[in-house]
Amino acid sequence: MKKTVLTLAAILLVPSLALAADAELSYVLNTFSFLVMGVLVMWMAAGFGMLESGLVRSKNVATICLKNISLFGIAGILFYLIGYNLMYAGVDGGFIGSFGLWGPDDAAALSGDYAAGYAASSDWFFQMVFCGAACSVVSGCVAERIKLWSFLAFCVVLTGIIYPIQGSWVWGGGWLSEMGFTDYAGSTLVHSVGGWAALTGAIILGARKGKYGKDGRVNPFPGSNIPLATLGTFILWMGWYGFNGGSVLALGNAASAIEMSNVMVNTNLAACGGMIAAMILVQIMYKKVDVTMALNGALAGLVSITAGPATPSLGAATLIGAVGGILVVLAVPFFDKLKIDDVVGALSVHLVCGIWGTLAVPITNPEASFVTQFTGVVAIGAFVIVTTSIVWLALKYTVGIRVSEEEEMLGCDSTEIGMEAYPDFQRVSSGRSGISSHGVHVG
Amino acid sequence: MKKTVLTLAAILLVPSLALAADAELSYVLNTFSFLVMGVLVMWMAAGFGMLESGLVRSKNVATICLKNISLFGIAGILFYLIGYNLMYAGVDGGFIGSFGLWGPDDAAALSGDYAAGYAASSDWFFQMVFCGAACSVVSGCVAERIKLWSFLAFCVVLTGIIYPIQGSWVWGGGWLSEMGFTDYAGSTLVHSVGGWAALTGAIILGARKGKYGKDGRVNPFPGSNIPLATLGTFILWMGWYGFNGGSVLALGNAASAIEMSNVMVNTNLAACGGMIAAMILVQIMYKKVDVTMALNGALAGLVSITAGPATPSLGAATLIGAVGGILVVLAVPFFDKLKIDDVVGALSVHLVCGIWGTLAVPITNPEASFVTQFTGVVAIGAFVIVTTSIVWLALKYTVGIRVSEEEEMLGCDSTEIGMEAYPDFQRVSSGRSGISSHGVHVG
Amino acid sequence: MKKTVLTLAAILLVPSLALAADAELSYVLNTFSFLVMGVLVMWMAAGFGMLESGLVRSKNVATICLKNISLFGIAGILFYLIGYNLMYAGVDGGFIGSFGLWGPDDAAALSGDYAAGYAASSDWFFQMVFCGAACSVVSGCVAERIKLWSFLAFCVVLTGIIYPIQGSWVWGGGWLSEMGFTDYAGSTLVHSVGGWAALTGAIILGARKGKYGKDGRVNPFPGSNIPLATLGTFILWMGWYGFNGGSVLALGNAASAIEMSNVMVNTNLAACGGMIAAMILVQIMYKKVDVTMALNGALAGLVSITAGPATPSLGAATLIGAVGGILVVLAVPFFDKLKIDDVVGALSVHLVCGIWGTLAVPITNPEASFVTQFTGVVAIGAFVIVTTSIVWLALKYTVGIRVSEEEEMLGCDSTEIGMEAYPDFQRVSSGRSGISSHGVHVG
Amino acid sequence: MKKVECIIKPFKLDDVKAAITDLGISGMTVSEVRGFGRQKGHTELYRGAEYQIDFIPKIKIELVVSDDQVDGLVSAIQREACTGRIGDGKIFVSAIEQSIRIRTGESGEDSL
Amino acid sequence: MKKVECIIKPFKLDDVKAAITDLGISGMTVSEVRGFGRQKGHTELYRGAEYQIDFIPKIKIELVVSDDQVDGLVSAIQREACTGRIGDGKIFVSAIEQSIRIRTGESGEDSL
Amino acid sequence: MKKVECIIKPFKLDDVKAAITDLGISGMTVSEVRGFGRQKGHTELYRGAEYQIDFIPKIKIELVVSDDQVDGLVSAIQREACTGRIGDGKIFVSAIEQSIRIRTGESGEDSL
Ligand SMILES: Nc1ncnc2c1ncn2[C@@H]1O[C@H](COP(=O)(O)OP(=O)(O)O)[C@@H](O)[C@H]1O
Ligand SMILES: Nc1ncnc2c1ncn2[C@@H]1O[C@H](COP(=O)(O)OP(=O)(O)O)[C@@H](O)[C@H]1O
Ligand SMILES: Nc1ncnc2c1ncn2[C@@H]1O[C@H](COP(=O)(O)OP(=O)(O)O)[C@@H](O)[C@H]1O
Repeated sequence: MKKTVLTLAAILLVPSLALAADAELSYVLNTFSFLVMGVLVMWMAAGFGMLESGLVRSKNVATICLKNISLFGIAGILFYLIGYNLMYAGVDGGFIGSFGLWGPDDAAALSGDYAAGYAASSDWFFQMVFCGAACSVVSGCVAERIKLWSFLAFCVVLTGIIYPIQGSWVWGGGWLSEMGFTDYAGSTLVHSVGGWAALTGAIILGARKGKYGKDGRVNPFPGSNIPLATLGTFILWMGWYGFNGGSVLALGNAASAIEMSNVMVNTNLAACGGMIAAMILVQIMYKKVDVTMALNGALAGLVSITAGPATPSLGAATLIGAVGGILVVLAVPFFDKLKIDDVVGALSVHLVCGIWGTLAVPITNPEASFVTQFTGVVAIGAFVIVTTSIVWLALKYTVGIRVSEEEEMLGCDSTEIGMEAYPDFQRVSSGRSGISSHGVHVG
Repeated sequence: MKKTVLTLAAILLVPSLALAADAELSYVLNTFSFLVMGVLVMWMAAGFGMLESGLVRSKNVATICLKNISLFGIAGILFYLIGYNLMYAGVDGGFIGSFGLWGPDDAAALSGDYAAGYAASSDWFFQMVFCGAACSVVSGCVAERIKLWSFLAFCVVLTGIIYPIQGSWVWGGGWLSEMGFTDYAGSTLVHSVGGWAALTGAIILGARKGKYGKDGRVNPFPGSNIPLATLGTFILWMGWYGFNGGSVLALGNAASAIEMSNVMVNTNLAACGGMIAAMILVQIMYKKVDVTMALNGALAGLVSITAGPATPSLGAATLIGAVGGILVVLAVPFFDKLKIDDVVGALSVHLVCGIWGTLAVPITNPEASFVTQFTGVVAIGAFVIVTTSIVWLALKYTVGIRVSEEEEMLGCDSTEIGMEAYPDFQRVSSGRSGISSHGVHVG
Repeated sequence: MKKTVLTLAAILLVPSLALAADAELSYVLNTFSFLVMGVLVMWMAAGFGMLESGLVRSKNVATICLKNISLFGIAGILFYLIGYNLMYAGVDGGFIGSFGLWGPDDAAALSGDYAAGYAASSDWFFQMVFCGAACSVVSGCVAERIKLWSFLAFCVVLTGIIYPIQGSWVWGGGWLSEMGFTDYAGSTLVHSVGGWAALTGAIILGARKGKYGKDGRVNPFPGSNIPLATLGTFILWMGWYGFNGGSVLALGNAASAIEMSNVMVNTNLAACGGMIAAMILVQIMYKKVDVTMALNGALAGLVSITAGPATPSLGAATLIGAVGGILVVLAVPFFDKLKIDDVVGALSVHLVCGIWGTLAVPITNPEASFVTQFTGVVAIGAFVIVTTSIVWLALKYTVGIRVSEEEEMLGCDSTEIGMEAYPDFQRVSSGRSGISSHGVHVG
Repeated sequence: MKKVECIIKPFKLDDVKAAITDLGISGMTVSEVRGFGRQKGHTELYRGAEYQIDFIPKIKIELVVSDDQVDGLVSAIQREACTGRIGDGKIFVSAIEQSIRIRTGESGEDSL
Repeated sequence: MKKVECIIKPFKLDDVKAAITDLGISGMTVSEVRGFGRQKGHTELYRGAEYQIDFIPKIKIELVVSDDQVDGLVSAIQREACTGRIGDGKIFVSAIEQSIRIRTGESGEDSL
Repeated sequence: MKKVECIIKPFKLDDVKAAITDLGISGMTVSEVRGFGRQKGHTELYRGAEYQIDFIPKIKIELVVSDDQVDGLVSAIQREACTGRIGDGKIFVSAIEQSIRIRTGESGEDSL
């Protein structure tokens, strides 16, 4: 990632009056691209928040709102305190960066040397918002039963240490990047990482009370607000243009502008492909189109293309996304079979499609090798599974990670934060099965 | 549209070192403008989704959410498969472009020739998001009674064939543009087209059960979520800056930056004028301010200015919008008189004001002639009325377009997609009249 | 503010071919920055709308939606009719600008002289959206009891006269700026101004019926939709990048791009600091984390950094925000003690933190003096308190500003605008105390 | 006095209300209930799991009337609420010993 | 034992509850209902069509008490819920044959 | 015929419903209510002010059954709804004079 930019900066340095002029404006454009695209990525935090608020039951909505906004605050502070330097400072080929507060240094640029290519803070901003995304993936999966402060404590470690270390291996110029592992905008580095962390969390926490009936039946806990979930998906889709488009890491010359355009078009088509494929499959399998599956399908397409949005043709991008959409429709019931309770489908979307997207890169990118991609997926997966399991278990056996059964029954909103999300509205009580609309499983 | 850019590109090609430098960065800026503004236009799809989710009854909310997000997916894929080339490839003065998948070709720019003016994909992206908007207009008007898959099938034809063909007549450089017809950002090409398609759909579908009482009284079916409708309007307002601002189609020189600024300011003031005018009129007519009319008024102003946002003064723009706001307040009850059931006021906003805006161009733009504008409105109207009627009728007599009376009573959410939008909340049942708050018409 | 840009423009004017080329593209970039950042600031109007919709009771939601969108329309029109010139035209050192409609003049730039630095309309757009923000602050504070049209009338005066006059003192190059008073993006000029206007309004209006029990107890009126309030906060956070980032007022050279990057990073960290500090304090004080306090905390951090986001280090910015977050948690109950009924915490966030932020500037900005900052806060505070009190009282003793007790009981939605925000849902009636969840105060 | 309590299909509310007012009965109290009975709910689908809704939305109307009004009222409700399809609901009649109009304090049949 | 059932204006709930507890009655069950009667609802406006709300939100309170408590309770409710304006609501009294406290299985007046 | 009315904890609904259907009783009507009693609500916090929720969500089930079914039904409900913790609720029994099935017009016990 960095490297790309350095070479780019090199190009910009050809000493010629006109090009010197160029160099400064290129620097400005690179910087502005980081800022604008970074704002779009920040916006994804709201997208996750709305998606999750829409997919949890009304008794847990205020809590999920609080988690989603506070984790973004934690990500910002931690990435400043440790994260950024751990990920980018002096990794050169190794396994970890260095410790220390981060601060911008633009002295060179201010004295007319634009080799850096962009303002330091603009890059920090763009990297920071990515870091937040990984946490957002976790919050949805472990919702409705995890303790607020234990979750936030987990986010501190994830954003401050776990995410940056594995990130250093690739984007920090560490061993995996040396090996040739490529992950354009983070199918693995962001989404799978969030997914693995969510997986260990979901397993260690256990399923929500009543989710899995004794006779192995699955009791659906319908999401309480479908338009919010839809809004969240639209926001994520919008933010993803910045997530992938900004990952060109440059806008200072025609080549990067062209690449950014192709990346954004492919990102969009992958989302289209994922959503339409999911809708068709769910219609065939269940004779009805589950909205939440269509939403997951769009996100699946987006995650799938994220590892390599620059190389595929429009058609290939659509298909890569479509495969993601199909995977998600199959993965959701699969995780339920394993009794791994994923409230919003985060595992199916971010973990499964994150892996798929990373492995799919060689299909359209000759420079990538399947073996290396596979190595990266496994290495990062193993690292995150181990480290996050340690953190979850440490929390479990100290402060505890799960609310009491009664608190879970009453909902985290009134017990954990003492407030209702929708106090003015008559709720339809659910029986123990927790199914808002009192369904009983059939067939 | 294209033509503008080509000339612009020409200007950029004056061969001089500094200007060569210029040319590349102009190319970058033109491209970036398409991308950023395109993202704002994509965001309008979410705006339509929220507006419509807020204005339908709670039993149809999940379905409208699904329609709004899936139609955007369809637009993306169809515009890639056929739409774009049908609209822009080799129309030269004619009535239609050519068939074939679209793919970017930026070889020239990569080899230092920036005559194209912008990256191919950035233009495709910007045109694609416009295409989606036309469908969004339809979905709101025919909501609460149309079959999901029939609606989506209609979207396929609209975005793949009908929209591109009429678009080719003007933006593709076809016969209407030769004639001098001008529609800056699509009052006619996007909004009226959606409006005409919605009109034929609403007529062929018929009104929602119970909407029009025997004694000619109108039974209001209040929208279920006003803040969502307001959010949707804010989103559309925001997106419109990109819709009109991006339609400058360039940002590579001072002239285009100035034009973009004026366009955005005029766009904003037209929205202000439309909303305030609608509020005042509705207060005078009904002694109360109907929020949904204020929202429609803002949108009316936006649609009205869209055909010519570059030429009016700030004052003129405000007035053009204000007229739109007045038209909408009068048009809504008018369509009800005709028993044409428009759930969200799409006809009043997009069709009526789309026509008004197109005809209003000559007022401030000396280059436009009223006769030509009128010709364009009629030609495109006739084309869309005929083609969409054929599609609606074909669907009606094959797969059917309308849900059964019982399904309509229960709501499309549980019958069409088997899910409730707000399962945790106690609904207030409505009587047959469908009026959520059990009102009976007075006066 | 202007002045900054003029000097900048001066720099840009070094007559040299390459730099001339530069000058035009710098002009384009300055303009584009105003437009993009301005769109983000406009988006804050939606943020205020959602935040307030989420924090009022369900019976007043439609009304607050209407107020929030219509005040933005009023701001646009009034800023065009009088505001802009009153704020920026020929203030030079004085206390007020001149009257007259505003219109863009870009003749110079169109003839190749880019001294202006940016397109006139882009600047107008950016200033206009700021003006709307001040009103949004007021609407939340006086919600649930003020008459719709009286509120809108107040907005006319605030956006057309009061805001521009005090604005002219600083950003218009008036006496306070001469004195050296500095307020980068408006902690005082926008937020405190809104806060003072809200304060006089809240006092003159009086508290909502039943808010303060006879025995001095405070009856909470829980907000009706926490996810909407959260969404509103996310939107405001996002918009604030434009609010502060755009206030660099330039993007035409590396120096301004660097400054913009630092400003956005500091803005983000201040929000993080404010939110986390508020969460920790509220947990300590009440043993539970009130979501709405976390949201207010984030906004408090944003308001606090707004007066000087360019000079602090990342750490300093975080702390400045954190102090804001603490102030808010203490200020909310304080205003309740004074029986000043602030529905959404606007006084605590915008007034208190606006003052804090302005006074905090000298801590990191050697050019600012505490005394001058203090003078500015007092001068503007006094001016706004006096003028807004006059307007509120004038309205009170003519058309009246408060709805009748019965209307307040039934809610403004059905009585003021004749519509319910959520008509399909069974509401849980509240007793006279108005507490949706029928709580009685304890402890 | 008697209390006539009926559980009907929601979309029948307006018709039943009209029929009741036609009888000159001036007051009633309505509430949202969910019913379980012979009528089976439709199945819904959520994230790959199907389930059946077994409580169906119904409307409950309560009326307190004088003894002589009961028969007319019962048959009017039965007539209007009937679709002939399963799930039409029930009418139950019970005794009311006393009735007071809060506003005036009137009691007995005058209070209705 | 008797069941005392009252329909009141929602904003009167807290006062009525206070009055009831003052009588030493320890339990009640409240539900949201909509009432139709002499009181006419306000008119609303939606997209150019006006209509009248004829079902007005009310609160229903149900209390089961011993026979000797009825009169005091009824008059307390009547006093507290009364505004003198139309729509104040009704109080109905009926007989309860048996009452059981689920937690303990106690029955009769001990269960209240 | 008798009306058996019970107020239970919401999460007990499914169990109670199962127990009732096991008795071969084919119909019931459920509604959302809020209860006030010995059980105290939890405290909530809003913007610096704490307050207690004193009306607690409960479910009310109404069943009309033939006289001979009452005892079995009451004990089944009591058994299933009981957690032994305060707030489990009540069961009330009262007389129903007449019952009609709207769909068929059948009356008396056949209508149940
Ligand atoms: N024994 C009963 N007690 C109370 N309510 C009942 C009883 N039986 C039926 N109901 C109510 O009547 C409604 C309709 O009854 P159902 O058996 O479904 O159809 P039908 O009355 O046409 O046979 C049920 O949904 C329920 O609300
Ligand atoms: N006959 C009745 N049976 C049941 N409820 C009634 C009856 N009459 C009135 N009510 C209830 O009492 C409420 C108030 O009655 P209304 O006639 O409006 O005013 P008032 O009781 O002051 O004359 C109504 O909204 C309705 O809920
Ligand atoms: N006298 C009463 N009349 C009507 N409902 C009652 C009465 N007493 C209690 N209830 C209902 O029963 C519920 C449980 O009663 P409570 O006193 O809290 O616990 P318990 O029944 O275990 O003593 C209350 O929430 C209320 O809904």
